[in-house]
Amino acid sequence: MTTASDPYVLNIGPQHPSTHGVFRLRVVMDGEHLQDVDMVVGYLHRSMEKLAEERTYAQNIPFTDRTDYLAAMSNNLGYCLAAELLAGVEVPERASYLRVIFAELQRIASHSMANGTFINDAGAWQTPLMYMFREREKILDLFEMTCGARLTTNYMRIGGVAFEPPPEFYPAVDALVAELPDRIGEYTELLVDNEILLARARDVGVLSPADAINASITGPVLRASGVPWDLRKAEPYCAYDRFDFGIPVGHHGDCYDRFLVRLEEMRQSVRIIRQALDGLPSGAHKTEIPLALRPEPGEAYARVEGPRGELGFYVVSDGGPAPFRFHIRAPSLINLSLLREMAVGSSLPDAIVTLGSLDIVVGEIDR
Amino acid sequence: MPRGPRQLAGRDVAARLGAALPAAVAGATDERVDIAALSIVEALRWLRDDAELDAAQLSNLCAVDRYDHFEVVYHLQSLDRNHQIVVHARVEDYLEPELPSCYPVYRGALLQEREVYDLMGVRFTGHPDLRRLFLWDGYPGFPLRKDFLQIGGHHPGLPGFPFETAGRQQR
Amino acid sequence: MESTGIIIGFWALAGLTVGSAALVFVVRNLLHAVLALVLSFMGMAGLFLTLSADFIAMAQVLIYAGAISVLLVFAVMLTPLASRDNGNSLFALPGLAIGGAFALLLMFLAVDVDWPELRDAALADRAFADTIEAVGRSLVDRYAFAFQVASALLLVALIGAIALVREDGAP
Amino acid sequence: MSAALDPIRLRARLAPRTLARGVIAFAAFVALNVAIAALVVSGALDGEWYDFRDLGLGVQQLREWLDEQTADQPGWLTDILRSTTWLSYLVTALLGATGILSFVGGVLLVLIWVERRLIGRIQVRRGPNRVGPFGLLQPVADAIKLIQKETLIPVGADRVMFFLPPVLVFIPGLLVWAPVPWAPHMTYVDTNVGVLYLVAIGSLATLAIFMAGWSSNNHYALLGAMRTVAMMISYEIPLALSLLTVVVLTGSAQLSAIVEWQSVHNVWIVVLLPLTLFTFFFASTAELNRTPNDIAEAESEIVAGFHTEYSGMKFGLFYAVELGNAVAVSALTAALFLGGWSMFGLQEWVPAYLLFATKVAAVYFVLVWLRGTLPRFRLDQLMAFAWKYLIPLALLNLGVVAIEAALFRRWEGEGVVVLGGFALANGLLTVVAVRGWARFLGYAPEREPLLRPTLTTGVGGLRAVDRMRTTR
Repeated sequence: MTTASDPYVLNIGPQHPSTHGVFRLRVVMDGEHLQDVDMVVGYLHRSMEKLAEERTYAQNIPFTDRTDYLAAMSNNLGYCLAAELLAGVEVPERASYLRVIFAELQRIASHSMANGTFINDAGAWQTPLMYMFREREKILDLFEMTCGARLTTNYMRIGGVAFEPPPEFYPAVDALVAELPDRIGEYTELLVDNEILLARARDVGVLSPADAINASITGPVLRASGVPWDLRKAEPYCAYDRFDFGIPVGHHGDCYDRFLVRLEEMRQSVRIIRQALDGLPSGAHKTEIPLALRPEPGEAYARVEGPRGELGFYVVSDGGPAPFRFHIRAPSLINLSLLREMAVGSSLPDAIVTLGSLDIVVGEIDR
Repeated sequence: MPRGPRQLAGRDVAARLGAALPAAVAGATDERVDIAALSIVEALRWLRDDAELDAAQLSNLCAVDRYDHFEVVYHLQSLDRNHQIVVHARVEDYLEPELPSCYPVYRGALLQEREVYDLMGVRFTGHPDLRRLFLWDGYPGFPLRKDFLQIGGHHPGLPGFPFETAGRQQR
Repeated sequence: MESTGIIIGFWALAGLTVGSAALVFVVRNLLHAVLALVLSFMGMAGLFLTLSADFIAMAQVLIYAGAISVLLVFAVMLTPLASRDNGNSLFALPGLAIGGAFALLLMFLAVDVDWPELRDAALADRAFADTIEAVGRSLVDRYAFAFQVASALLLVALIGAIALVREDGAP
Repeated sequence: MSAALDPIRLRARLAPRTLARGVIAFAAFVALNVAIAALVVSGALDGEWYDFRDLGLGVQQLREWLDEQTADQPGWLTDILRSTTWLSYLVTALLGATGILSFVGGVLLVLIWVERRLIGRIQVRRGPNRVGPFGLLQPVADAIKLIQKETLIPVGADRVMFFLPPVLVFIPGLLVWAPVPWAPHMTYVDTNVGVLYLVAIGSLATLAIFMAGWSSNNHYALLGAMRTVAMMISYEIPLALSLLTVVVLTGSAQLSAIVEWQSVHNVWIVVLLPLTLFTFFFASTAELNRTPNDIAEAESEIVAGFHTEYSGMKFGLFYAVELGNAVAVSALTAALFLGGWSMFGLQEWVPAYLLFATKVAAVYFVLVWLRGTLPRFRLDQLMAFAWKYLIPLALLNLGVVAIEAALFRRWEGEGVVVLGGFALANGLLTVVAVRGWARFLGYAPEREPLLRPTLTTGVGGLRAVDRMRTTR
């Protein structure tokens, strides 16, 4: 005699506490176990790639803020690098350093959010999230101080950065950099050896290095699988080749490793910021470029190591003032390639934890 | 022609690829390799498995509408050798664009090919799950095509910038 | 059965018990029937309370209303087509006959037993003063054998149930 | 510089006027306490109805007075009821019921605030502080909001079954307070099957929760309901076993008698039976649906579990019952394990119910603390924990304590020595059993060390992975 129950369809989302946005998982379940997973996205689709074809290169910078709204600085940076590569614009030294500082601050803010929500998905009642929001809030204050916006910063410019940070920025960032290692130590104490977290996240959502590489997975998820790949080292843009920092590499490729890798990356980012602040050269913060950039016909693909992985911008020019084609390689979307393989066969809580550990941002998935 | 910092010269890659698969190479420039549409899967598989080129990861896949044909652009990268290869495949048929899917070679193409199909309308044959990704089934047209919502004779794209001739914008 | 309050309580509880028991086979929805059964159990627990049998009343609530009913609910939920009504059973008539016969037997016993004598004997033993101790003592003393046999039976039933539902090869 | 050390603020805080006010308030407090102490020492209070240390005395004397009044005047009502003491029964029953209802109602309102403030503090934020002084009226505002809200009934919901559960859940939430001993004479129903009564009442909510989940016609709600039922069935066993252990030791299932036993022997049961407290507390947090065991309403997984579809005051009732049950468990823990109202003689001086309430608050704080700190278990882990870990431990504990209880009955005269020996033995047993049984079940953290991410500076693909594997 067997006891079998009929599979049923469960819609996780579009509004659900753990989908981090308007994202829907259509799940076929047998009891608590997942038999099939299908993701339904597009609720936030704004067709930015099309809109960008109607705007000049400089006018497209604010769009990039709104793709990955948790890492606007990195998106600005990636797009500006692509436009600079296409148009052959030189960037002053000081601007490169400032870009590094802000991109790394953004990485800390984004990883705080990712780790906090991941623990939330694992069931903690908001506490780690609130802790990490505390630091993120300070970073956003720094952004506000510098460019007036907290989330959609629109700070980088083709040829540099928009503004010189105000004088009060430097003591504030010094204080933040001084206290961040302690704060990260706090999270480590609270969470890293937590038995419940270990029970929930270890050996859940395992991704082998070969699979991860083949499925175009990048960023902390790839590194957690054991692949030492970081564009800041592999293809040092801005001034990353001048700083001393390490790439954290996980060993099991499970959700727990992804969490640890992000935590360690926050520490490394602090190191980078400190070095960049110490070596910040003087000079102009921006190259003057023509208002309407008309690059030669051609194409350029520039990429940065965003908080979620390889953030690439593919820009094609036909010689006009607007890009002929503008494509964003969205790590959030591509990291979901193997979600089905990771989730099917596991139970609902495991799938939720796996999804949380991939750190998706729906604005970037849908664009 | 600009090139990414670790990007291999297209001609070198084309030379090696042509030695192994002569039919595959359709042309090459300094920055990219053009590959015949029908042999794209074999070419990508060869590039992936070749020890020297070692294109282990499909970094980016997108398509460009060139008014009379489509170009599907593959950005491949080798993690061990730390270089990048740009591959173009030209899809001639503008009305019914079709290209073999590279999902058997790169599983990372799963969602990227779906995205290209959804927004650009290039049909990837052999893709295991080719459905629209962002838009719903039955959505009329493919938004990223240049002729999408084209109003009588108006070409999409920005003709010129308003203050361009007046010199720099005064703050 | 001395005070009027107790008498009122008895009739109210008896009405609840019998009424909800009747509801069990009148109601069409299987799950509603289970809940009516639970109500009947609760009424019975109340009846025990009017007899000053507090331990048995609590055991009734715990075991029948708390545990057995949940098992019933589980059984209903795990049965395919649980939402079907519970009418049209083949066993309706035989069930009614057996139930009626059982009720007649109980009525006969109730009329036939010499209640006052039993009550006086029990009162003489002070059995009602601390029922929990009396029940405990009789379980390990006078009815020890019956108790052990009952637990052995339950254990066998448990193992049998596990053996029945175990799928081959399941861990 | 932090605000606390800011000299300007410090000076402002210690302004002479503020200081003087503080000194006066402190002096008044001390004087009041001295006066109370004098009153207690003088013995003027002993046994009188105005003895604030035991409100039960007043009720008792009221009853006796009423009995005296009605004894000589049999009327028609007394004839019908065949009892002359009906009036005192009625009055005390009403008094007690009113007391419990107002207490539970008041405590719920305050505790919603307390819990949110505490969690706020744990989460480095302030918590509700806008409505009323310190935000104290926040729960009232919430309640008004909830009452105003429309209660939505999903299409396809079973209407009757959808309406009943919030009420049915609330009833056990109130009933559970009946046998709680507040002070020597302050117990509403001092039944001698108190512990059994608690287990029985505790099992009633299961069915109501199941009804809520089933009738909502929602997959999330049904999942939550099934999880609840599975978990409650599992955790009732260790819960009942640990309660039974206490009963075996004290020889009574009457809650007031258990507290009395602790008072007489001048010991808290937690010292004697730490393992029992462990199993009891874990099992009851599971029954309470609170983090780390809140799988029944796991927000990140199944939205809100069985009450996903409930809105307005129906949701409010579920929410209130959840808090109320947490307080009830705190009260039981305090009564059964922390000596209840007894405090090594302090209850002669301080009102016993205040001592009891302090202990309840302390246990409740631990519950809030747990909730604010820990992530959640998975369903299968939780079930495995109950069946493989807690139940064997509770059974072992029950066996050991049964032997100890028999020995204790024999050597009652030696009192302190015997109890001290038991405390030592049971403490040792707890450590050995908790760790040993975990080891036996395969818990071995040192065998598979946690590998922290390694830091590298080179990049690479699969070949680099192999290289790193071989060098590790």
